[in-house]
Amino acid sequence: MQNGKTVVIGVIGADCHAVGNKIIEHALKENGFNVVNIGVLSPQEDFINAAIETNADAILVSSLYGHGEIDCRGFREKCDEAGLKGIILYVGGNLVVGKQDWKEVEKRFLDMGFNRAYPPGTDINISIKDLKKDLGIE
Amino acid sequence: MQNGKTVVIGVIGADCHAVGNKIIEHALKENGFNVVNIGVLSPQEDFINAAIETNADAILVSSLYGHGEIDCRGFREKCDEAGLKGIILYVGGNLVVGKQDWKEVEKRFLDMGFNRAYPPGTDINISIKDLKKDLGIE
Amino acid sequence: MELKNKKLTNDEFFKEREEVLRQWPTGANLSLEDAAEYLKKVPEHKNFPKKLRYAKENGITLAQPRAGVALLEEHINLLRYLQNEGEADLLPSTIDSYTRQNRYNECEVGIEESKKAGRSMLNGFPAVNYGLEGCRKVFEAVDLPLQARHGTPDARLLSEIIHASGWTSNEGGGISYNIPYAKSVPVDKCIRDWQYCDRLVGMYEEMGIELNREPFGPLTGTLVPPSMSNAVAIIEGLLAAEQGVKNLTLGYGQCGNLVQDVAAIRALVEQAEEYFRKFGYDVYLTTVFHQWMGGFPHDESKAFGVISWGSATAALAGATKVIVKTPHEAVGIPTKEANAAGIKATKQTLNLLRGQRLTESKELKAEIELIKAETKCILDKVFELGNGDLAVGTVKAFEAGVLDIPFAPSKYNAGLIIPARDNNGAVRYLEFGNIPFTKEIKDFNRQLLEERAKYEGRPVSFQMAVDDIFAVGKGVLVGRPENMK
Amino acid sequence: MELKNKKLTNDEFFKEREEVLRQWPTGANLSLEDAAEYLKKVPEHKNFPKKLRYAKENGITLAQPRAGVALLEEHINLLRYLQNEGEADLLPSTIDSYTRQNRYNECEVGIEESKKAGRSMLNGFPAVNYGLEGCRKVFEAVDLPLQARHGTPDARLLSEIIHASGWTSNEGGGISYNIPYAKSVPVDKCIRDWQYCDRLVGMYEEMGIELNREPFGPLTGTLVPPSMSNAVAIIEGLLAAEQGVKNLTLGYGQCGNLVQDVAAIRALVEQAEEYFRKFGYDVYLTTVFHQWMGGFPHDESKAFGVISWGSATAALAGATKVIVKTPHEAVGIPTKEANAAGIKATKQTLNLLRGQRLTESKELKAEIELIKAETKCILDKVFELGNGDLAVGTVKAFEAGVLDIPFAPSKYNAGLIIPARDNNGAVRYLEFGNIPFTKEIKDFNRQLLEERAKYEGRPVSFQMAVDDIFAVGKGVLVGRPENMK
Ligand code: B12
Ligand code: B12
Repeated sequence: MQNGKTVVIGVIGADCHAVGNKIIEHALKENGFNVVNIGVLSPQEDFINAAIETNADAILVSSLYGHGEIDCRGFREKCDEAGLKGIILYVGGNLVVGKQDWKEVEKRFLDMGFNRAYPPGTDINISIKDLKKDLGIE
Repeated sequence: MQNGKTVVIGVIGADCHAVGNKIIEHALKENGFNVVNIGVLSPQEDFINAAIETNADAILVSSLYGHGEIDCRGFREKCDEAGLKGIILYVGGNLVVGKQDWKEVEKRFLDMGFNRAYPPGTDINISIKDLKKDLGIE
Repeated sequence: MELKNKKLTNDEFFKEREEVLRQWPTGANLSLEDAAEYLKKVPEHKNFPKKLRYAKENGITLAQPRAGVALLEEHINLLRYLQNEGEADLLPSTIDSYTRQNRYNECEVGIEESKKAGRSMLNGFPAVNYGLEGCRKVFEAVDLPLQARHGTPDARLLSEIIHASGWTSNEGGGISYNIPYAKSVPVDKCIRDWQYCDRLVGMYEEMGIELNREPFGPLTGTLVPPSMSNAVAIIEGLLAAEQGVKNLTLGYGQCGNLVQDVAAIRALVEQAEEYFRKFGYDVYLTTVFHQWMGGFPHDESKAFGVISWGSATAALAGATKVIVKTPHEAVGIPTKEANAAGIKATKQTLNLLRGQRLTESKELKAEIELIKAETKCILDKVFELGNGDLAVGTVKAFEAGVLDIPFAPSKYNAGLIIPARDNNGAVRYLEFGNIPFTKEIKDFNRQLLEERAKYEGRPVSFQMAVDDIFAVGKGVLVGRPENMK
Repeated sequence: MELKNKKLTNDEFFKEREEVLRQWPTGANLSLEDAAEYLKKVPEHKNFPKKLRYAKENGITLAQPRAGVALLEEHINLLRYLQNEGEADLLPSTIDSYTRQNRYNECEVGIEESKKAGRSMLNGFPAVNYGLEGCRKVFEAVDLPLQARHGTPDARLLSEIIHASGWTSNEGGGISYNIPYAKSVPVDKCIRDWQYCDRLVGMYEEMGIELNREPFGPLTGTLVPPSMSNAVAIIEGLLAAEQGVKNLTLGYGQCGNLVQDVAAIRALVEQAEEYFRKFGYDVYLTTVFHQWMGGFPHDESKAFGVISWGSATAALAGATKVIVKTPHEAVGIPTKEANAAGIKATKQTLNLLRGQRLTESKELKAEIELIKAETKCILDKVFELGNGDLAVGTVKAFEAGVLDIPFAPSKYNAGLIIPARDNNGAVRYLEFGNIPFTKEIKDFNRQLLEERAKYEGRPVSFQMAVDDIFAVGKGVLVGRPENMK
């Protein structure tokens, strides 16, 4: 039941939250994706290199610890430079420091070039549905 | 250590909350007052009759159960009619239904003619200080 | 009035009924047959006895709020909110205080004033004034079992109306809705009126309709020693059973010491069942645990602490349901949001604790034994005073101060006993008044309080009780003297 | 690197120290003598070891929040608020994640960005960047003992700075601040770096200054079986003691089953003290209980339920202090108000329960015995692998999967064990990986999980662990399958 799509996942920056990352890997695999998990504490470069090496269709960035805003800046531009023009970029977790209005936070990340951003505690199955839609496989 | 002053206390209306009433009696006595406690479930008339009979200096009305606003209406006027002109009237407890802005609630009761009104959970010793001041005995 | 603990005859009941239904216009034309028909159609998920059975059999503790406002539409909105947002398991309709005193004229004023003010001026739902029509609207608007919760010495008309409206449970009892709630209602009068309410439920039982009855366990909610509230609960349970009540929930208000609270619930069930067996009543017994019923802290976060600890104790005690307080408790009737918040904190705690019980220990066993022994002293004397008749015995016991509720407003209550916490926070007897305890029991209570006195460096005295009354509101369980804080 | 569980010599320490102090400009000119002088003037009420001693001796459980923001003034305001409004007993300074990774340049960026944005862009207080001057300002601005709380594999410079600033406690350890917090820090490297931090404390002890050290008990906070976290805690305690640490707080993160949680704390104290005695260390031992460390419910009322239940368990376990969560936990770093709310709910619960303990029972005893037996299997093997050297044994034990932390990010962690809850919510081993348990212990763990499987009508499987990870966040303790909800 492989669906032929490859997704790079990982947790960006100095962030060590590993549990959600393992759950996301588990869920994506159950949904037939080829998953490349670069794990926690990953700089932007690692995501990009992994995506290039595996010819990935999408990158799912997690940030739980609050520094997401700093860590994710320029990610889209770096992807473009590296030749990953148009690659699907999702971001999710506890993206910013503190309990902030989600609509505003979402806008900040969409403005950074992410295709979709997800609020704290998102059920990963909902995002997987979106991903399948965006990849045209459902 | 009697201070020579007589105070009528009681709980107005259909209100059965007895604990605070017993505490107030205890505290007033400890402070040297002559206390006439008409107890819970007391109509305005009972307060007024007791005050007349005992030539009281002040009436302390408790209302805990929320109907204070209805139960206390016209109390000052009834006192005046009964010849208790100028008698000191305090009211305290959980005077209105629900958690309302205290400043507004206080105003409603002062407008009704009470000399002082106290918010939920007032330490009775604070009110006793006020009472001594108002009665000129401290 | 000739009071006896004996099932009312049909003659007695129906004669009285005519009078009851005339107390207020909404009583007219109430028909038991019509009501029975309506009640038979109550679906399972809105049936109080059924839901309690399910909970008991599955070891679940259900959560029930208190809630009631003056206006019908508002009341319905409130209940639906507590059901949908608050995740309540059971719904109440808390009745306002004028209704409780049968002052239906004042209720009318309260309803009108509430309309004008745009906020509830009553502290509950005036069910009698709304009558069958209004109460059925409430029942039909919700999806959970519905109960009347009040504090009404004479609740005969109220009970007629709410049961006929599909409300499958009624709180109250001839002692518990009098002594803590009234000043001058004679004990015999109130017991007699509640015999009527119980007999009404018995009638329905005989028509094949199970209804739940729940005596009000916590009484004044203020440092009531468990043996005193258990004695009253067992008496009210027996009086109800005699009138034909079959689905009964006995209650207890949290005191705060875990072992004592769990012991109280365990002792209550064990001892009540012994008495039911002894008198041959066939009763399906469940329990209700009330979260702390005394003065609350004003700070809402602290209130959450009190609420959650009550929930945890209820779960560890294995109570069938828990009555929920709210973060607004110290200040006023809660908004629907605050009410829902209380339920959610409660449910979270109950769910974390599902299936967990306080494990057996010698302390728990000893406390159960103590409570039972104290309760038995009281009940033995009540039966003795009544020459075997429990109703008569109860009246005499209040006269004699054998039954005596601390801090109660009723003039028929002796008011001689004084409770206070021991050094672990368990509620003990400081003054025994005329409670007929053995010397052993008295000495033991005293010894525990002396331990506290020694620890606090002050004598055992009424001041301890006063300090304990304020303690929880100030954030602690035991009211220590100023210099120990 | 040659790692050994042996007190660092002065030569080793001071040679290394030169290098450490050069890691960032604020390290320059740090003087142990100057620091000692400063520390000697710390008043009693701001002294961590003293306050812990007082609490232990009086059977009190203290409440401590987590808190830290990017800007100095803001940080001070925050701590003062938690002290004055929140009624905290002990204060933290939670350090940001860049500092934890020694990325002080990025901290500078974070500080600047925070100034610009007018809100903290860092998830903690960048203590190294603020250096002695800033950290002393913090210390001087508060009236409670102060502790650094972080998650820093190499915390040598940080430790130098905070202790020299009057912070009388430091959290962390060579395992607990590596395996859950890092991906590629070798086990030996981190243990060695924490030997330095511990030796620093030992140095101060030798100068007559008592400082508190606290290994991080909860590890990944996610279904860590008590025996695994206790094994790690005891190892870190022994490693610290060897370096001269004398005031030690061992920790444990709530699992949720009351008996297991109390047993875990009791087993931890009893067993740790056995080991200290065995190796001749003279350690004053206290305990810290962490309120639920896994995923929280989003609803704030529900979060209060979780917080309060954690507080109640801490009290019933007799822990010396409890680390407090907040109603914002599921979403983000709390505002100061939300943080204070968590503390207040906690303190109310602790105060209601003051002096109350879970009473002895056969279930409690059995659970203590089980945890100790499991822990002993692990520790025996660790010592064996190290040929008697605990530091070496620990490194080898991670290689062999004898020490194995569930859901940890470190590549030096085997990641073979899988935990899951049994039917009562206690955390058990589902997959044992290479944990050297006896057959009896393995069978018992398995049997408990089979009971749950039977109840849920599904096989014992990884899916149980997944469901359990989400359970508390969804309002329950045990993650039941969809059809049972
Ligand atoms: C115990 C209690 C009960 C007991 C009372 C037993 C008894 N007979 O005394 C029982 C369970 C029977 C009960 C019943 C009801 N209660 Co009640 N009860 C309480 C509770 C928890 C504590 C009250 C108490 O004893 N406090 C301790 C004493 C020492 O303090 P106190 O009463 O506040 O009095 C002190 C001060 O306020 C001050 N003070 C009082 N009066 C005055 C007057 C003056 C002049 C001054 C200066 C000071 C002063 O000094 C007193 C001594 O220190 C309060 C909530 C709380 N405070 O936490 C609710 C509360 C008062 N009850 C309330 C209600 C609504 C009811 C009921 C209608 C039932 C219901 N909806 O649940 C019935 C009322 C029936 C009736 N007819 O009155 C509401 C009132 C709501 C409102 N005002 O908006 C409260 C606030 C709870 C709530 N938030 O919903 N209750
Ligand atoms: C467990 C935990 C820890 C453990 C982590 C162990 C480990 N190595 O994994 C420990 C204790 C070590 C820890 C440490 C820290 N933590 Co932490 N931690 C948590 C906690 C309680 C649960 C996280 C978790 O495992 N959840 C369960 C998993 C399954 O859910 P999840 O992580 O949310 O992931 C799911 C979804 O979010 C979604 N998702 C996630 N990423 C993505 C990406 C995409 C593209 C999509 C579509 C979906 C998606 O799918 C996942 C699977 O279902 C959360 C709070 C909470 N959620 O209750 C705080 C929390 C994340 N931690 C936080 C912080 C600040 C820290 C620390 C800095 C210390 C501190 N101040 O206390 C350090 C960080 C150190 C570092 N360098 O990163 C903050 C972050 C604050 C913020 N953003 O404002 C939180 C929110 C707590 C709080 N409110 O303060 N933490």
